[in-house]
Amino acid sequence: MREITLSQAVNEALAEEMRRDESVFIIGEDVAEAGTPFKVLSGLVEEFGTARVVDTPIAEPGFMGIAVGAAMTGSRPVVDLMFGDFLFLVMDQLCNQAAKTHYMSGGKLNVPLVLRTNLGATRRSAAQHSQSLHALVAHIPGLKVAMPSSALEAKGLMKTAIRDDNPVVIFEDKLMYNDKAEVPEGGDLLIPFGVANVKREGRDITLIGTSSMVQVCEKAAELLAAEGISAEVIDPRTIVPLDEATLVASAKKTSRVIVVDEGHQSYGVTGEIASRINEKAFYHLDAPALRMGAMDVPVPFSPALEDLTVPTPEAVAEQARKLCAGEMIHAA
Amino acid sequence: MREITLSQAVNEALAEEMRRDESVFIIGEDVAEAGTPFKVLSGLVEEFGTARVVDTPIAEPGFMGIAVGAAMTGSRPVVDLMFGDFLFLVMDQLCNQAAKTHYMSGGKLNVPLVLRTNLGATRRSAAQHSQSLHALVAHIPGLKVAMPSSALEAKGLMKTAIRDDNPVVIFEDKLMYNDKAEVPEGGDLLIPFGVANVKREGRDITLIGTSSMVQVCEKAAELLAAEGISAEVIDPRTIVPLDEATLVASAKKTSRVIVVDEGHQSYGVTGEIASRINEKAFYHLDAPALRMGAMDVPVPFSPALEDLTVPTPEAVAEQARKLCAGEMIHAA
Amino acid sequence: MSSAKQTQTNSEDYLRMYRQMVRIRTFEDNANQLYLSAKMPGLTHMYSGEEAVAVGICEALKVSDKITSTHRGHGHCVAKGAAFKEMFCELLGKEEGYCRGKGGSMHIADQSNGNLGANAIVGGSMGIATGAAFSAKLAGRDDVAVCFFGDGATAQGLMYEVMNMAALWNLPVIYACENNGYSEYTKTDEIAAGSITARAEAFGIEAHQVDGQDVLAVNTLTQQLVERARKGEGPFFMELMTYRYHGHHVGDINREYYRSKDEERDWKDNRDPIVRFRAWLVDEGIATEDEIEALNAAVRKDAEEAVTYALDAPYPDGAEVDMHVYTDVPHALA
Amino acid sequence: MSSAKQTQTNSEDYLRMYRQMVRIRTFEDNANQLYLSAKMPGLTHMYSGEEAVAVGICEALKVSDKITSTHRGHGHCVAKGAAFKEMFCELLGKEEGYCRGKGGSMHIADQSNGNLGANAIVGGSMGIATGAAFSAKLAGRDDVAVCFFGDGATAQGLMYEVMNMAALWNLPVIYACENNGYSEYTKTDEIAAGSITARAEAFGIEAHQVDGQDVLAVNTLTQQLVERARKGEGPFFMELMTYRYHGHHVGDINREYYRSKDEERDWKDNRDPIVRFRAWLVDEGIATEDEIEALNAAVRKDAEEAVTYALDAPYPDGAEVDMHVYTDVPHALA
Ligand SMILES: Cc1ncc(C[n+]2csc(CCOP(=O)(O)OP(=O)(O)O)c2C)c(N)n1
Ligand SMILES: Cc1ncc(C[n+]2csc(CCOP(=O)(O)OP(=O)(O)O)c2C)c(N)n1
Ligand SMILES: [Mg+2]
Ligand SMILES: [Mg+2]
Repeated sequence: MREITLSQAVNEALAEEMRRDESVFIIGEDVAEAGTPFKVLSGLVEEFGTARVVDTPIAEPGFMGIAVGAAMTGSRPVVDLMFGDFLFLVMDQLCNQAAKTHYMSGGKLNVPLVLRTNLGATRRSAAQHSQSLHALVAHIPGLKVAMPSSALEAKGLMKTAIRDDNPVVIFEDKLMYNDKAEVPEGGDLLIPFGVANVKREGRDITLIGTSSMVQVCEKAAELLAAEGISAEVIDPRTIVPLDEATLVASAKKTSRVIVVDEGHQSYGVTGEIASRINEKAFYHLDAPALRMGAMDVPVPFSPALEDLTVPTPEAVAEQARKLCAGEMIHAA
Repeated sequence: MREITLSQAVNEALAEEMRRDESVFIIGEDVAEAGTPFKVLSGLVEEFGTARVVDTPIAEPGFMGIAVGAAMTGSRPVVDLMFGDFLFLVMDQLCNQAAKTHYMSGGKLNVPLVLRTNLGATRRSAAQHSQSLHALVAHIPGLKVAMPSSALEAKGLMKTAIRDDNPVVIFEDKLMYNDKAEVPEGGDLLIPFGVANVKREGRDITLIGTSSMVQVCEKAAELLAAEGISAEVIDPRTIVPLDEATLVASAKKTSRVIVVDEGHQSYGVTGEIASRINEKAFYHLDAPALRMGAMDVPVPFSPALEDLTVPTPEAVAEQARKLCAGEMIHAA
Repeated sequence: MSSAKQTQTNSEDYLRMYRQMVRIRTFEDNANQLYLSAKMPGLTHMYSGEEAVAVGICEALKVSDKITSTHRGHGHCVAKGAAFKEMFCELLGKEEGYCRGKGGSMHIADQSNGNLGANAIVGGSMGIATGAAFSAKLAGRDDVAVCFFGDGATAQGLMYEVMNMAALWNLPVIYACENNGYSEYTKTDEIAAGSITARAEAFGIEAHQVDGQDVLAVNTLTQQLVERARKGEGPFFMELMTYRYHGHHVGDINREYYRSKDEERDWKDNRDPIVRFRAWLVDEGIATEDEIEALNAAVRKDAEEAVTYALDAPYPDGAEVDMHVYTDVPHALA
Repeated sequence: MSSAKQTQTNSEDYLRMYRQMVRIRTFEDNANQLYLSAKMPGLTHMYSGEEAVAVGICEALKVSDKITSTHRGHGHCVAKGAAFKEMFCELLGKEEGYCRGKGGSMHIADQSNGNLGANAIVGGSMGIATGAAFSAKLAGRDDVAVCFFGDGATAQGLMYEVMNMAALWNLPVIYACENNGYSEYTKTDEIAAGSITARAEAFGIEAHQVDGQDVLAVNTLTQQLVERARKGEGPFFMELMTYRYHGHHVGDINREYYRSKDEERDWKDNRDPIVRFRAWLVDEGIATEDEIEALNAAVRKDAEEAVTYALDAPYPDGAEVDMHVYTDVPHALA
C-alpha cells in the first residue's frame, strides 16, 4: 500500500470532507497561500478558494468565537490553531461557549466544529510553543478529544471529527508531520471515536500510550521483547470518549500497566487513566498502574534540558522491567 | 474565640497584608466601592484608596496581564476574578506568562501575584457561573493552588499566598462566604502551603476532601460514626504543592480511601490524588482509592438537576459503607 | 417623536411594536415578582427601561436573521418572537422551558426564532454573532446577525478582534451596543476611555449613536442598516443610549452609592420608551387610550397565565442531568 | 535626514546610536549564520532592517525604564544594553545565557537592563508592559515602560483592553507598533482593517506615525513622549513604519509567494537605516568613513568572539531541569 506522511493524511482528510460537504471550511492564521507554517494545508486554498480556506488576523479568541457562531448556524468549521499552546487564548470560547451550548440549550443548538492543533516538545521551541495541553480540554464535559498517533489515525480521526456534531479537539504531534504510514487510497477512512487500538498484543505488561507516546511505547515493547518481556501496547485514540473497557481488559490480562502521555504528569491524563484501571482492575493487578507523563516543569529551551522532560522508550522499558521484576512492591 | 465569616476572614487577610506591605494592591471588577458582588472586599477602598483597590473595566485578560507586569516590577497584585469560570479568559496570561516567567528567565524574574477566585455549584447560577476549575491550573507547573475550606483556612492561606513570591491561585467556595469559624484575632495567621490538615482522625477509612468538599466529608464522617465506622478526614489545603506524605500515611493506616472534589471527576483532581495514593500505598489498600468528583456534565440551571451533580454527605457515606463492607471487591 | 422617520407602513406594525415593548415590561415585572417572592431560583437581570432597543431592532429583522443576547436577555428573547410560557418555564428551571430548564435566565435561547442565546460571559457572544454572519455569507443566504451587548462589554478585547474580521470580510453583522450608563455598579465613563463609536470607526466600520428610548428612531435606523448589510455593505455599529430601571440584578436594591434616585426618576418620568410611544400612537390616531389599555390588560393576562402554568409545570426528570452533553450520546454517564 | 530634529547633544550620543544599530545587524548576521550552519537549536526571527526602531526608542530610555519585547526580540535586547556573550549563550541554550539557556531566542530577557523579556505569544506582553507602568505609578517612580509589538499583534484583543485601562489611569506606557508590513506570510492590509493609529486615538490616546528607518526621527519623538509620560501625560502610541529584511524566521527562505524580491531590494537599497545614518554622520562631520569602518570592524570582532565563546560554553547541568519552577523550591521534583 502507498505510504503518506501525517501531514498529507490530514490534508487528504480535509480535502475529502470539504468535497463531500460544502458547509466545511477552514479558518486560522496563514492557512491559505502559506498552508500553515507546517505546510499541512498546502494546496487546499487552490481547490476550495479563500471563502473556505480563510486566513485570519492573529486573533485566536476572535476566530474561535466566529467558528462557534458559524457552527451554530449550519457551517462546519475546522479551526486551525497554529500551536497547542495558544489553547489558553481560546479557552473561553471553547470551554464556556462551544462545549456547553448543546447542553445549556437543552439539546436545541449544536456546535459541530473541529479545533485542530498540536502538541509535543523536543523541537527546541521553548515553553510557549511546546506544550501538550490535551488534559485541560479533556476535563471539560461537552468536548471530545482525539489524539492521532500515525498518518493513518490522523486521517481517519480527522474525518470522523469533521462529521461529528459536537465540538472536537484534535491534537497532532508536530514532531510527526513527516512520519509516514500506509494509508489506503480513496475509500472513506473513518475511525470511530472511543475505540482503542491494540497496536501490539502482549502477556506481561500493558503499555498505554497517547499520540506521540504510542511510538515510544512500541519502541519500549521492542526493547522488552528482546529481553523476553511481552508487552501489550494500546492507543486509546480518543481520550474523550475513552475506551475504558479495552484498557481494563488488557490490565486484567497482563496485571501490570504503565500509562504514558506527553502532557505534564500531575493533574493530567495519566492520573485519569491509571485511576480508572486501578478502580476496575484492582484485584487483578500485581502493582499499581504506573504513570509517566512529561515532567512538571515548563519546557526548557536548551536541548540539554528539554530532552530530559519527555518519556523515552528507554525510560518506559526501564519502568516496565522493574514492574515485571516485582520491584515496585517495595516502593509502595 | 470570636467567630467570623469566610468573607470577613479574606477581608482581614487582605487588610493586614496591605498594611504590612505597601506593594500589595487589589485589582478587579467592582472591587472598590462595591466591594465585589459578594461584598468580600467592603471597606478596603476606604482604608487603602483607589490607587490600591483598583476598579477595572470588564477586561479579565487585560487586568490579569497588567497584574503580571506589575508583579514582575516590584508590586504584589491580588487579582480579583469575580467567578472562577472566567479563568478561561485569563489562562494565557496566567499559564503562558505568569506561570513560566521565573523558569524561562532562568530564575531572574519573579511573578509574586495572587489570583483570588471561586468555585462551587448549587447556587442556581448555571453553566458559566458554577464551575470548579482548579484542576486546570493545578496541571500547569509554576502555579501554586490553594483551596481554603473554612474562614480560618481562608485567612491563613491568603496571607501566605500574598507573601509567596510565586503566582498563587486561590479558590474560595462561593457558597461558604457566610460560613463562620473561629479565627484568632490579630497575630500573624500564616498557614503554610503543602501541609495537609487532618480534620478528624479515624481508623477505618480516609476521606480526602478539597475546599467545599471538606465539610461534605466531615458530615459523611458523622453519618458513618453513628454506624460505627471511623472515618479520617483530611484537607490537603493546597493541591500544589500537595502533601502526599500525609495522605499516603493515612491511606496506609486505614487501607481505604475516597477522594472527594467539586471539580469534574474526569481528568481532574481526584484522578491525581487517587493515583498517587494507589502508587504509594497499593499493598496497604483493601480496595482502590475511589473518586467522587462533580458529574461530567455542564452545570445545569434547574435545581432539580443541579443538586444531582455534586457529591453529598449521603453519597460519600454510602460509598464509604460499601468500601468498608468489602463490596468493591466484586466491582473491580 | 420628531426624530423618527415613518418607514413602517401601517398601524399594525406600530401596534405590534408597542405590544412587544409592553410584553417585555410585563414579563420583567412578573420575573421580578417571582424573585421577590422567592419562587425563582438564582438571580436575574431586568431589561425594563431598555425595551425600545430590543424591539426597535428585532422588528427590523426576519425570523431567519440571528441575534445573540446577553445576561440581560429577556427583552431580546421576547422581541425576537419567544412565547411567555416557555420563557417562564425556563426561568423556573422547568422541563418545558426553552432549554428544558438547563439554561435558565442567563442562557435562554430560542433557536426557532433565531435567538442564539443569552450569555453569562460579558462579551462572550460577539464571536458567535460574527460567526453567524460568516455562515450566512458562506452559504449565500442574505441573513443578517445582530449582536446585542452592553457598554461594559466594550472593554472586552474579543470585540475588537471580531470587528476587525467583520470589517475585513464585509460580514452582515450589526453590533448593537446598549449603553445604559452602567456596568454593574460602575458608571460607563469610569470604564470606557475615549469614544465608543470611534472605536468601531477606527476599524472602518460605520457607526451610529441613537436614542435608545425612541423605538421609531431605533427601528428606522436598523431597517436601513439591515437592508444595506443584506447587500454586503456591512458590518455596522450602533450605540443605543438607554437606561436600566432596576439594579444590576434583581437583588441589587440599595444602589444609591453608585447612582442617584433622582437620576432614575428622571429617566422613568421623562424618557420612558413605552410612555413616549404610547403618546405618539394616540396622537397619530393609531390607537385610542382604551385600545391601549385593553392591549396592556391582555398582555398582563397572558403573562399571569404563563406564570401560573410555569409554577405548576414539572421539573425535568433527574435522568435528564446527563442528557445533551453530546448530540450522539443519550446519556453521557450511562 | 531632514525629518530629524537634533535633540541629542553630542557626537558621542550619535555614535552610540550608530554603534547600537550596527551591533544589532551584526548580531543577527551571526545568528543567521549559526542557524544556516545548523549550530543553533530551533528557529529564530531576525530584526535586521528594523534597527532604527529599537535603537531610536531605547536610546531615549533610562536603565530603570522597562521594555517588553517580542518573538523578534534580539534588536530590543541589544538596544536596551545587553551583552553579546550572554545573548549568544542564550541562543545556543548554554548555562551562561541570560536565562541559563532556559528561554532561548523567543524568551530572552535581561532584567538588569530593564528588558522584561521577549515573548512567543504575539501580543502577549501588552499587559506586562502596561503593568510595569502601573507599578511605577503605584510606587511613585517616574519610570516609563515601552511595549514593542508588531503590526500583526494589533489584531489581538488584549491590546484594546490594556490601552483602555492605560488611558483611564494615565499610565506612563508607550505602545510601539513596529509596522514592518507583514505578519508571518501575510500583508498587513489583509489583516488590519481601518487605521492602526485611529484605534489608539479612539481610546483617547495620542498616536503618532513615524518613519522607522530614520533613527533620529524615532529618537526625537520618543524623547518627547517619554518626557511627557514621566510627567503623567501618557499613555502614547507610536506606529513605526519599517521593514524586515529576512523572512519571517530564519527558515523562511522562499518567500516570493507573499512578497517580491523587488520590494525587498527597494527597502534595502534606498531606506536602510544604518546606511542612511552613516551618511548623515559623515555629512555632519561627526565621524569619518575610516572611523566608521573601524567601529564596524570592532563590533564584528566582538560578535565573532562572543560566538566562539558561546559555542564552546557548557550546557546547563541536567539537574537544572527542575530548578526555577518556583522561587522557593530548589528542585521542584526532588
Ligand atoms: C467575562 C465576565 N466578566 C464579568 C462578569 C460579571 N458581570 C455580569 S454583568 C456585568 C456588567 C455588564 O455591563 P454591561 O455590558 O454594560 O451590561 P448591562 O448589565 O449594563 O446590561 C458584569 C461585570 C461576567 N458575567 N462575565
Ligand atoms: C498568539 C500567537 N499567535 C500566533 C503566533 C505565531 N506567530 C508568530 S510571529 C507571528 C506574526 C507576527 O506578526 P507581527 O506582530 O507583525 O510581528 P513581526 O513578525 O512582523 O515582527 C505569528 C502569527 C504566535 N506566536 N502567537
Ligand atoms: Mg451597561
Ligand atoms: Mg509585522
